[in-house]
Amino acid sequence: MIVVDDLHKHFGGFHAVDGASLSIEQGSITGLIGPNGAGKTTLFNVIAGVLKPTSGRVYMDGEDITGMPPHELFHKGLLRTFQIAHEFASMSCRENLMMVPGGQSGETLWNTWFGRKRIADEERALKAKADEVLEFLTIEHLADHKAGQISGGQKKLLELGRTMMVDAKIVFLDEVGAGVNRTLLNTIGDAIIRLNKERGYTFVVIEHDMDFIGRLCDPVICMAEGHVLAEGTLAEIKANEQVIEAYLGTGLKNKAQVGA
Amino acid sequence: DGHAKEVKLGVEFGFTGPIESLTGPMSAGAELAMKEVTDSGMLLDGAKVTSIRADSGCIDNGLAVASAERLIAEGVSGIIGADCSGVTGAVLQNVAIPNGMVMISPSATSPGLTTMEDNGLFFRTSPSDAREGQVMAEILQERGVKSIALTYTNNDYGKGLADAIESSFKAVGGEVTIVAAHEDGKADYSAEVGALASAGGDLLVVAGYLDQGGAGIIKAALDAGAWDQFGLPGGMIGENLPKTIGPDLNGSYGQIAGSQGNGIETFTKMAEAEGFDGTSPYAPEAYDAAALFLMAMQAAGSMDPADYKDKILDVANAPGEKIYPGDLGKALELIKAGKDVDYVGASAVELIGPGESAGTYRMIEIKDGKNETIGFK
Amino acid sequence: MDLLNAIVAFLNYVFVPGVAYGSQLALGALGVTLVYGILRFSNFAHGDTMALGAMATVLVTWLFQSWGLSLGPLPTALLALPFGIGFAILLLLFTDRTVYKFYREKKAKPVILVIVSLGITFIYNGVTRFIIGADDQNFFDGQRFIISAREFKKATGLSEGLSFKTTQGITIITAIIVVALLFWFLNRTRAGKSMRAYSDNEDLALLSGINPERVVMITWMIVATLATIAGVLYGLDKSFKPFTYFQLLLPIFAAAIVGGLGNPIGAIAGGFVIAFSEVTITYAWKKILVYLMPDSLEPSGLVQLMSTDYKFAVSFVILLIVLLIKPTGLFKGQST
Amino acid sequence: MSSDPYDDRGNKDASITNPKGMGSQIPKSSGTSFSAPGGPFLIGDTMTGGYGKGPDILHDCTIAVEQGEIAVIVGPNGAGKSTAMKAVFGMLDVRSGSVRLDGEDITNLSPQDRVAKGMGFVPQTSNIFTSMTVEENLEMGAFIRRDDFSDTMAQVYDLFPILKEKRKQAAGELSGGQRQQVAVGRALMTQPKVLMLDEPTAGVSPIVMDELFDRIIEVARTGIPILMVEQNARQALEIADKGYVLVQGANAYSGTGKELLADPEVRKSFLGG
Amino acid sequence: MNETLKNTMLFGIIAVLIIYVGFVQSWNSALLIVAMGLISSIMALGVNLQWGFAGLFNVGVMGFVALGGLAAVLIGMPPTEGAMRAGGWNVVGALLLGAGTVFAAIILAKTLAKGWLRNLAVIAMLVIGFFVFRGLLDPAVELVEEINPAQTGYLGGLGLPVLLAWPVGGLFAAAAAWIIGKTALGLRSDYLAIATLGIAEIIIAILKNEDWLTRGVKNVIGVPRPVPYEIDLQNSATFVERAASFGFDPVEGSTLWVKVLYILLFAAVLIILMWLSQRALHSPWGRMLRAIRDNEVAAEAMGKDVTARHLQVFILGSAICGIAGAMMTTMDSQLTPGTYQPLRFTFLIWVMVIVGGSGNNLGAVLGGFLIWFLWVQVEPMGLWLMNLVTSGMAEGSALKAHLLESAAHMRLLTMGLVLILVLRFSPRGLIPEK
Ligand SMILES: Nc1ncnc2c1ncn2[C@@H]1O[C@H](COP(=O)(O)OP(=O)(O)OP(=O)(O)O)[C@@H](O)[C@H]1O
Ligand SMILES: Nc1ncnc2c1ncn2[C@@H]1O[C@H](COP(=O)(O)OP(=O)(O)OP(=O)(O)O)[C@@H](O)[C@H]1O
Ligand SMILES: CC(C)C[C@H](N)C(=O)O
Ligand SMILES: [Mg+2]
Ligand SMILES: [Mg+2]
Repeated sequence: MIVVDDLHKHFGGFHAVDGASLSIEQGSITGLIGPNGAGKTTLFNVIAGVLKPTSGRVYMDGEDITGMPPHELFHKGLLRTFQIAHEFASMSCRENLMMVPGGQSGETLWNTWFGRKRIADEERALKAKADEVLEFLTIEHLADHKAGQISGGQKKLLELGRTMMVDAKIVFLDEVGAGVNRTLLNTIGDAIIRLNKERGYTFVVIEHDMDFIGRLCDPVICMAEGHVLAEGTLAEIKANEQVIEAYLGTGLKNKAQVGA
Repeated sequence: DGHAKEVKLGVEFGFTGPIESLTGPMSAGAELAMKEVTDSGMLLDGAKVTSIRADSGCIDNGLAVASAERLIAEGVSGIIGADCSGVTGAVLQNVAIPNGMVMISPSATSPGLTTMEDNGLFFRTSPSDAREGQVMAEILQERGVKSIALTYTNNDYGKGLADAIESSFKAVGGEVTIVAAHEDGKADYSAEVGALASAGGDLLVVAGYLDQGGAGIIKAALDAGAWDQFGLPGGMIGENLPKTIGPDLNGSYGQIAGSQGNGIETFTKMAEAEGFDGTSPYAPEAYDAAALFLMAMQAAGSMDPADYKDKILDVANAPGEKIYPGDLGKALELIKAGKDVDYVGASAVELIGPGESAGTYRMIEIKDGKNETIGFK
Repeated sequence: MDLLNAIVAFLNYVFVPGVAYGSQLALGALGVTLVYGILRFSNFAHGDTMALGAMATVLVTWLFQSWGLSLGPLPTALLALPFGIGFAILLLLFTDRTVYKFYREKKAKPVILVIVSLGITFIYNGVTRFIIGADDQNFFDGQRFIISAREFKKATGLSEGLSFKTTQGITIITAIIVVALLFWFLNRTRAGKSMRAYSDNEDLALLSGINPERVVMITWMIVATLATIAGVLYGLDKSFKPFTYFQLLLPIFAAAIVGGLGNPIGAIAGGFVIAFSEVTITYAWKKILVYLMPDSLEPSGLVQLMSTDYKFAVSFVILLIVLLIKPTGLFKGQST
Repeated sequence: MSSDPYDDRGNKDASITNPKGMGSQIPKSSGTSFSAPGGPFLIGDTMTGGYGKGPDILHDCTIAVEQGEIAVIVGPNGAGKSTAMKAVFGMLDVRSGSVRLDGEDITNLSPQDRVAKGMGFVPQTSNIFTSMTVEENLEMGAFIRRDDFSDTMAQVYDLFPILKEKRKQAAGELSGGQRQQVAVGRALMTQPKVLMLDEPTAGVSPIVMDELFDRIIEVARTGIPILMVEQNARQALEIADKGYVLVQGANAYSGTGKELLADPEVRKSFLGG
Repeated sequence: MNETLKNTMLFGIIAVLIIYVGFVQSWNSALLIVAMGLISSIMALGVNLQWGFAGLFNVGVMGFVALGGLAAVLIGMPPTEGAMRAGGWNVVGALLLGAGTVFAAIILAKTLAKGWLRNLAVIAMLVIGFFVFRGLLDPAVELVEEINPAQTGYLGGLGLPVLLAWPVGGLFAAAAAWIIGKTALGLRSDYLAIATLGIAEIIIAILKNEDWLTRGVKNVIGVPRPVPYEIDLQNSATFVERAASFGFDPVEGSTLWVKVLYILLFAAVLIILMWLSQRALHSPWGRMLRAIRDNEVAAEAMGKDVTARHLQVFILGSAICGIAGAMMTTMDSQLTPGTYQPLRFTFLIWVMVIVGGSGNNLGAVLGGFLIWFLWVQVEPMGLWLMNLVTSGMAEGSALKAHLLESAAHMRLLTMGLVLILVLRFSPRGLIPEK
């Protein structure tokens, strides 16, 4: 579905993405892991059109989408969330969701003046949908709260909620789990699986929580220093020496002493 | 107090804005004439003249019109002003004409105002710039100047004057190497001087304001050693220029609207006694504007603009006894006695055609850091 | 010989004025950029702060002159400068106490502070005119030229003169010293670093034990110093006139923006870009070309890219082009 | 409409007004501290309070940590964990209750005075100086120290080698996890008497997380009490001497780390089973 | 206090102030304040749309206003006799050629492959085009400017009803905004500030220096009116009679009536614009704008074409300023390019928006009225203040004279004080965004 071909992204002299090639299967939930600074977020940003690659190409369903602006990619069904939450701070949580669907007739000026009826109907439907998503995320009580004034984790939820407002084809999740309560994260995981199964979304998930990755993802891609280090099932990855050394580590050294 | 009635005159000048430093002496000039008249006790059986100031902003039409409306509301019998030609036109069209109010501007010199439809309500004690251009060209020619560079302040005054100088000077066979505008109140004039110097010329004529860009241009030109003599039209004649520039200015020359005889000297002395600078540009004209109002009222025996507007030309022009600054009381007495007066005033007032000054000019040369009058035209 | 004449003409009409004007703008832009960078708003009152600081200096200068104090060839105003600076510091601290502090504590939106500073501008404006009037004031004394055009011509025998004014010399030297000091202060001292930290992340600065009020105070003191120096130098070079300080604001802001608002190096570079673009684009190159070209090729016109009417407009176009080529501003500002 | 009329800064334009706006914390003018002997080393005692004039978010919430201990706060999102931390640090009005440090009541002190008293804090968000280099960030951490801090800096670099590599880079250009390392490094530079961390491991890779926890243990063993909020709750509770579960601004469970880990209710509701 | 009540009260206060002016000064003054207040409100509405709702920083309001003024001249003034024949057609031709050159250069830049060859071709195209343009334009301009320079010396206008100039002024401003937007929007926002500031200066420079178009600094006087002239009314027997029946003398009656007519026209425009923008803003379109303002990156990722929306809003807001500019020139009956100053036409409008409450249209309108009222009425206030201060002093004392002399400067000072006080007690503006 997505094919990334020898992608490079340089910041000045620094090669954040350095020849990454990978492909994402339709209908999969692909995990993307790798040490801090491996270039995962940068790779996302390039695919999603926020950054222009230095070289290399990105294809979606065979079409070359390299450098296409994000809003066009959105309409092609490519959605993403942000590692650092990008809520619309002065809008209520519900509005944060309601603004997402594209092609709302109320978004053309002419209709806002002379097409009130149609807009009202659409808005009702949108509102119902938004409330449904909020409830799913267990933050329905925040519907009328300004999004700028909810907790860090709640912002993450909202971020995920936005992808649920439309029928996406592929969703890139950048560390939805960081800062989210584990119990809730499990619920999110269930939701992702359900979206994947029932609606056929394809997911690419960046996450540092191996349990979460393990529950959802197959296959898993591990990046390091801007390129793909290893690829396979989580079990294979976990057994990979290089991955252990660069990323997973071998657990706490001091654990024993403290407990005592 | 002992005055039978009160005559209110509006004084609408740009107390804030780009010519704020000129308007102090201008309004003082106008108020000097009012005071003189009040003190004489001769106007309309001892009327007291009071001035009401209002800000024109010089370049803010909206403000100027609002201020003028306020003056009307205060019940003025005439408006001295406005100062800059732009706002003058706005006030005239939008306030004076609709309300049938007379305006005498001491300083709006744009030729465009000459032909403006004014219902006989607009006068000015300064000549149109077209006239000064001719005079300056003659002076330059007499001095044997073959070529000039010309810079003007970028407003209707500067532009009109520059046009007039350029065409008149060319008509007498001179060469104008460059005509370039400068904006007032800018931080730096090296660019303008660079361009002017590159074009060259015997003399640099600066059609600007002495405490605005004009002075800046001269300073920059002197600093760069580009010229050491300058041609100075009326806007550049004033005490302040030699004072700020210093001895380097000696030898530069020019002209300003002004009368032969003792009008201006008397006025300057009177101003000094009052504590303001009578040589400041348009201060004499402002005095004259106020004087004209009051004499016309006396002549009409009424302070209603509709009555006295036709008298203004009468009192300003011959025949009659010549009236100079300080003589206002005498003049009012003469008028009351039914005699004719010919107001000369501080700026040699002679109103022609559409009610503007015909323009006599004083030739000035700067010697030892002073403006010396060296003749008349 | 012709080549020398051409060089001298270039230096005299383009280079020296450009450098001097550029230094003046740079000093002004530094003040604007500091307030923007650390206190986070565009300070419209900067022009009038310059005017007030300069005004105080002028008054003290007159006092000194009446006492017969002088610095020989240098202007007496330099002696009075510290007093002007002191006055400006007091003024700004007072303004901060009575006005800005309130909004800062309330975490007001930056744009509110911008408009408030416009209010302050009006007030300063009135105060300056109230005290010293709206007219030109001359307070320069001492020797006017380091090299005057006439002497230069006599000494060298060239037909072009080169003049270099004392004030230009002082301006350039002061600008260099001030800028060097400022950089040393911001990048090397504890107080300077705490200012940068505060400007970056106020909350975190608090958590590092930085006292915000102290940072604000130091900032205003530096800004007052810069403003007074810039105002006095400008006044010495041209003349002191309240209205022009307000007019200076536009080129100063342009300089600060093109250099990258919030970045001190940018402010300096921006000042020179503005100054030189104003001077060079509208310069009539005829004079120089006449020297350089053989007679037969002598230009007939003025060889002026644009008439001086468009001087300011042109310098804005230059700015735009600079920004289009270098999207971060000449130096990366804070605003990215 | 929000409670505070000054807080909205929706307009993100950067040309004439700085987009970052000002900070969000309102430093209170400092009052005095007085001695209040006894009790744990640091305690936020029955705190009640909220943001600005808004509703109470904390309800009689108590969190405390003893010398040499690690205390961990867990709880669902929006429970008020960060708020509790801020309240302890004086960045928020505590309407009732008190904060005591080492036998002193510091409820009325401003945050910077608390720093001077030896408290160090890593907030959950915007916890680095983005425009300053990594090294300058660490220096700012040591701002209140007058002694030579190069040793401490070397230790931080040992702990997070990547930071040494990126020493001269602006911290804002680092990846999410790298920023987190800078933030913790900055707090360590203070050599605080007590260290408060709000989700220090959010977004860091497993290997770094392990290192971080190791380091935290080490720090605690030198006698510095550590109070932290964690969503990687199981790992955190494993090393914790004391654990608090906060729900809707109130203490729901507390006990030793082991106890909480063993409590099936806690596991199910807050630790993800 | 409930919000509607508070807003009604605020507007009520303004009304009372204006009525007070009516009683104490004159109804002409009061109506003039209303008329200019309406125009100011419309400008503030435009800026508010850009800044309050989309976070676009436009500091070139002055330029758009001036373009509106230009429209009033080009539409309303009669054509200058013989100007078209003398050089007008050549001027038009030159302008078309100039536009064509730029267009061709853009096409060239788009079609040719990247590289120095392309740059060279584009530059050559532009340079040659520029010289041909100047070669054609300059002599034609000279011919036009020679026609009776003291009175005309320019092409004149189309002689159409001047009301038509209002929408056309909007179009002019929109066109300029489109050019700025195309180059500067969507890049860093500093660009927009500098670009708008710059374009405004350039527009004014053109108005001031291109005499063939606007008579430059010589001003165009006597732009026709959409309402009758007072003089004609005074001479019309029916009007005088009607006025007398209401107890007005002809002069007062006519001046008031003309202002009332203007006010009705302006109010109609304001109401229409208000209705359009309120509707638009309280709809998904407005929600989209707010989202963009809050976080452009996220809005882009949520499929909103940020650049296109920015361009749209920027053009709309600027067009509104252009309409207001045309209205103002119509009421002044003259175009005086020298009067366009950033302080008055850009920053004063900003003050209106911020004091009124950015992000709220009602606030913008309120701000427009209030600030304009202050702008023209603080002068008497300043004088009054000074009189009060000096009332205790000895007659003729130097200090007293100095203080009274400085009264004019009190205008700005008082303005500043009021500004700071309003913002102190209502920092998000008088009617804040909801
Ligand atoms: N704008 C930038 N300028 C310079 N360097 C950058 C920039 N953005 C990212 N980098 C560098 O690129 C590298 C990759 O960053 P990226 O954010 O993609 O990492 P990541 O894999 O997402 O890490 P994490 O798991 O910590 O989020 C990092 O070393 C970072 O310092
Ligand atoms: N600046 C603020 N102004 C007003 N309310 C706020 C603010 N920040 C947070 N809140 C509210 O306070 C409550 C607690 O927020 P807090 O940030 O303390 O949660 P948390 O426990 O840290 O959650 P998380 O694990 O998601 O970080 C939330 O419901 C949130 O809506
Ligand atoms: C007072 C002067 C500056 C006015 C000028 N003569 C004008 O017509 O605009
Ligand atoms: Mg990342
Ligand atoms: Mg939190």
